[in-house]
Amino acid sequence: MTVAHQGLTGLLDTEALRKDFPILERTLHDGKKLVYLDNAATSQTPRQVIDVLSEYYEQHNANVHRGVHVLAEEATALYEGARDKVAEFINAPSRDEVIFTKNASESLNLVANMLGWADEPYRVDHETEIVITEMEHHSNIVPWQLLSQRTGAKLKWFGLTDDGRLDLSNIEEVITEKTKIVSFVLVSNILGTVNPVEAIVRRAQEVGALVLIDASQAAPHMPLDVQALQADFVAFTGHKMCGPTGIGVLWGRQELLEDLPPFLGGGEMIETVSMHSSTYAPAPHKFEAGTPPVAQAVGLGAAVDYLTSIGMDKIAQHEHAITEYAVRRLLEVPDLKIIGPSTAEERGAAISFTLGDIHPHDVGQVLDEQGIAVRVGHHCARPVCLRYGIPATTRASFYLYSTPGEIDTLVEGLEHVRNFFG
Amino acid sequence: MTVAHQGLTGLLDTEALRKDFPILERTLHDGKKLVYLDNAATSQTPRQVIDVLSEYYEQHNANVHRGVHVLAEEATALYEGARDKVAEFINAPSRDEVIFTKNASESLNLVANMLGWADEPYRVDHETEIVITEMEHHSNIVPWQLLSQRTGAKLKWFGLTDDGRLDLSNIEEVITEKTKIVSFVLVSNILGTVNPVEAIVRRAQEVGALVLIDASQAAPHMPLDVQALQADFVAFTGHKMCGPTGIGVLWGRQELLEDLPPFLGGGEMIETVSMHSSTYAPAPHKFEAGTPPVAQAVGLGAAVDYLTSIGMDKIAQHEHAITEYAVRRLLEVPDLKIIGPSTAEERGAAISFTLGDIHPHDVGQVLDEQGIAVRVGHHCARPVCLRYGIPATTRASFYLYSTPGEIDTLVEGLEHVRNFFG
Amino acid sequence: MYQDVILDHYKHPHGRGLRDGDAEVHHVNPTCGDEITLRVKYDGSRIEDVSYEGQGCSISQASASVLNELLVGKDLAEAQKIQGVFLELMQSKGRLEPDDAMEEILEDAVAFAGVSKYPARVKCALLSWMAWKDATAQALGADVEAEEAERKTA
Amino acid sequence: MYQDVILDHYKHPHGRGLRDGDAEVHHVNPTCGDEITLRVKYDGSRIEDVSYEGQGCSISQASASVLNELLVGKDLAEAQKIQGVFLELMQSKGRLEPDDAMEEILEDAVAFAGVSKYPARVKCALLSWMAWKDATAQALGADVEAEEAERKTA
Ligand SMILES: Cc1ncc(COP(=O)(O)O)c(C=O)c1O
Ligand SMILES: Cc1ncc(COP(=O)(O)O)c(C=O)c1O
Repeated sequence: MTVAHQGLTGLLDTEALRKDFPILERTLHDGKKLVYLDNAATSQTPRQVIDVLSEYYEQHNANVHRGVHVLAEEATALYEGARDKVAEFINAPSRDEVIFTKNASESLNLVANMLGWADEPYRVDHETEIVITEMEHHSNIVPWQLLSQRTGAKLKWFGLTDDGRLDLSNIEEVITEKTKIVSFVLVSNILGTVNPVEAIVRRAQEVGALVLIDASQAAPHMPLDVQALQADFVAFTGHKMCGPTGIGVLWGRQELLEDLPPFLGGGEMIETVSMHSSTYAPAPHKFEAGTPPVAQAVGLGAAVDYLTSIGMDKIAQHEHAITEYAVRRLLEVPDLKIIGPSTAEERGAAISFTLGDIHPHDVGQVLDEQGIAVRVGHHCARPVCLRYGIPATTRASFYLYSTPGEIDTLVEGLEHVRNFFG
Repeated sequence: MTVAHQGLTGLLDTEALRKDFPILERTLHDGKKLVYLDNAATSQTPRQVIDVLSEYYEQHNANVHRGVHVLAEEATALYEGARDKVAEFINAPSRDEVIFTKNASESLNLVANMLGWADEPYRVDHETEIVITEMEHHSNIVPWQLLSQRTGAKLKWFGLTDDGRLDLSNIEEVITEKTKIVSFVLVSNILGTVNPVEAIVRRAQEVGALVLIDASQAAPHMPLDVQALQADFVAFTGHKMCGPTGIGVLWGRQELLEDLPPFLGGGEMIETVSMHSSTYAPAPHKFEAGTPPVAQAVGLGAAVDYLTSIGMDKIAQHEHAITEYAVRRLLEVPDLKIIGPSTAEERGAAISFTLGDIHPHDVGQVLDEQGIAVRVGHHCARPVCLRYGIPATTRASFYLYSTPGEIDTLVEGLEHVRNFFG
Repeated sequence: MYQDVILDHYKHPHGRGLRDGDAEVHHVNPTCGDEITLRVKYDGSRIEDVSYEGQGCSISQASASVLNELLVGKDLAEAQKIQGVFLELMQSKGRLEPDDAMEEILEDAVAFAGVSKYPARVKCALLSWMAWKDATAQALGADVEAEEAERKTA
Repeated sequence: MYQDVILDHYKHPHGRGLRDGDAEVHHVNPTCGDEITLRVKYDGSRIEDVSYEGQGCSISQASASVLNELLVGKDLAEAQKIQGVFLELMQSKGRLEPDDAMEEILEDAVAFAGVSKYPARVKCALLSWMAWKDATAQALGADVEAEEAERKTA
């Protein structure tokens, strides 16, 4: 540890942890060590998860449910066991409230579609309103635009303050008696902002609107307690939390899942089918049509085990220390401007910035030549770029294996970028 | 090879092939060798696919598209490379016609929903009709029931003959000028029947209806040429063709994919997003919202490589020989009745049967005790059971690694079942 | 799992057939198509008859036969107790070794202990019991639930 | 990929700014937000001016500058040929080593050969060229397509 890192507290033992992630050993461009700072896009996968995936296919693979043979029973036990693990991870009152999807986007679309086809009192139609925010990921914008187009419901949103926070000053005009659903991000993937859940939930409850929280950037990074959030639905995605691709989660309150109509139809989600009509299985199966992503759910279960073994509070602490250090160091870089909160308070471990008028694509490319992987562009949150009048940002985002040394490398890399285009 | 197997021609070298599948080495119930005859539910996964999955997570894992760093470029190249492989595998005119979904069920629901939201001339509404068949998998029934409920369109279907074939005698009344879409299974997962595509497609084209073919049980087992089929859409699923779970495919004709509206909204599927409106990326991305099942697509690509290296025609030959042998041997078992075609002609490698009045659950359980994995129940095709007045069937289904010896073990197992419950 | 007792009940079911009753229910196990139509007849709180017709596997058929043998003639409270113990056994995932006390209560039904190891089959074993509970609730109305709630808190 | 020639064009763009034109188009690269507004002015089939305004990365900006330098003053047929060769180079995935003949046609634009190895950046390099093609089609109408078809079969 260099002098600059002294005083950083709450860091994890990354030297040990990093050994769990084979990809972090990779070198690029003639021997440059990989500095992976694109964790908000996807996290890397520990050996513990990769091994569970292989073991699933080598030992237990079968289609789940309905099988009376050993493999089918084992696969089912593993799949449903993963549901138990996820339920515990988010402190769900019941395992039956955990629906497996393919990614967070499907989870969000699922809610939008359920509400579009629902009966009263949930039904979204031309007399009702939908509320989102200007800092949503496209996956929490487009489903509502589609729903609004299809039903005639009015789409409204909270704007942003100059320092990257939600502007809730007009909350009473935005969320009204007409609001059926308020859907917002817990931690922004572009700004890093952690949003004030309680204020929004309180207002939504006042008017009887449902609340959907997009926890895609929260579940990987901090303890998540769906009961404490008091939301009706919470969505997140496996590949950002040490899990495999191809798996997402929607948690929903049991009564709602019972009342709301199914979305996709097919095998597994039915109770009984005739050519004339069908009845549906109880949740969560009602919302899981077809052969589910079995191995991926099992892999997500292993990821949850991995994260829990480290401790979500410890991970949050580590990332907070790293983020604090990163904010401090980045602000030392001339012409660098952070887009989003410029302190580490109430913010997650993703930091977007601009570097003078050097285009982010160029920043990212020159950093890549040094082995540093960051993301550039609008990060699927283009309205945020429009809001701040910029075409794109460069984003560095951290995770449990990120080190202060990697921040130093990033800062040196940015100096190089400045010189190169200067 | 025993005497009974002499004369079987066209068999693959299963002794060598089986070494590729680690799970086939497994023993169950105190040392009984696994005899896996549940391939219609899901296939086993060869080492070649498992290794590619591990390598993906160990070396190349990143979110696809939009990234300028090396890992993102590698992951994108692998993901899009898998699309090329699948396109070639099904002889698609263009790679952009291959959409990755999470399973066949999603593929089928995708088409149903596209048509529900489409403009003329594709739009399904209360003045139009949808045609399916009585032998469809629930995943090709329920989406159309939902669409019919939501739009008021009339759902019609072809019935079945006593020997498990489609009854097309009234094809002109079933498919009419009002028909917008005809969706049917190429190979039935319960009856094994291979359906006469040409006759149905010809009639559909006559009236200007679109054709969707559920090739879930065909893609794994025979050469599949979407151009020769002359369908508009073809759906299938990865886990039945040596691929991972969590990945499916929808192939669709390019003009249709251009004209039809998107289904799920979110990241990856957009061109540009503002809070007020969005435009969509061209197909296939328009239909791939959110982070796709990247590793799973790459795994499916490896599965396609594996199948191609053996040769789909050779696989079809092998399975035909196995099926012929199995039909012959099964019919020797007293009280055994095949549900579906009772010869190996125009049939796939799944054989459903009843055994006197011993309930399939009991048949399956007692077979399992001998290490033999078959599936029992309605196989997600309950209308077929209703049609033949049976509660369920036992189904043995074969794949490229199935051997005549395994058929013998099955037949012996069934004798044991008869004695046990006799 | 196929104890002789189970096979016996399967091959020679007790009280099979539909007879006169106060309420009738029809239950289906959607995963395997097992079906049962079941009627209960009460004389006050005494179970006068449980009659049934159904199709299904040996486990579901034997279980209905055992139910008939065990419950007919019993008082509702006692029957509910038996049902509760049977449910506990079936949900034990093979981890519960029936002791003498349990055997006294469940009689032939202890033979189903082995079935509890097979999640796919537990539903078969419970089908008739769930149907009985449902039919009883219909026959006796709200009383049952009150009584059950009382039993739970007792 | 950042050849000095590219950096030069980026820092000192040729012909930047919007001037009078026969047609104007606005193209966006949705994956990175690069934008260009481009006008073409024709004198018969001779390109009198290509003027543009835009924001984006060094590659897209330099590429527009190179385009201006290369195409202004050329005849449409020749410009189309240049555009075709540039497109071929950019789609070569780094597998095409520009030879003298190509260098004669593309001049400074051969410096983009390295960019073709980076799929995410190829679109940046092509943005202005696609915009030019589109604007030309609008300015000259169907003629262009006919001419292009002819060129292809030639
Ligand atoms: C004929 C047929 N269609 C559709 C499906 C659905 O496939 P999946 O469960 O992978 O969505 C299956 C398999 O389950 C099938 O056999
Ligand atoms: C805040 C947020 N919401 C939703 C998503 C969508 O997740 P996925 O792409 O896995 O569907 C992401 C990540 O891409 C995200 O960062």
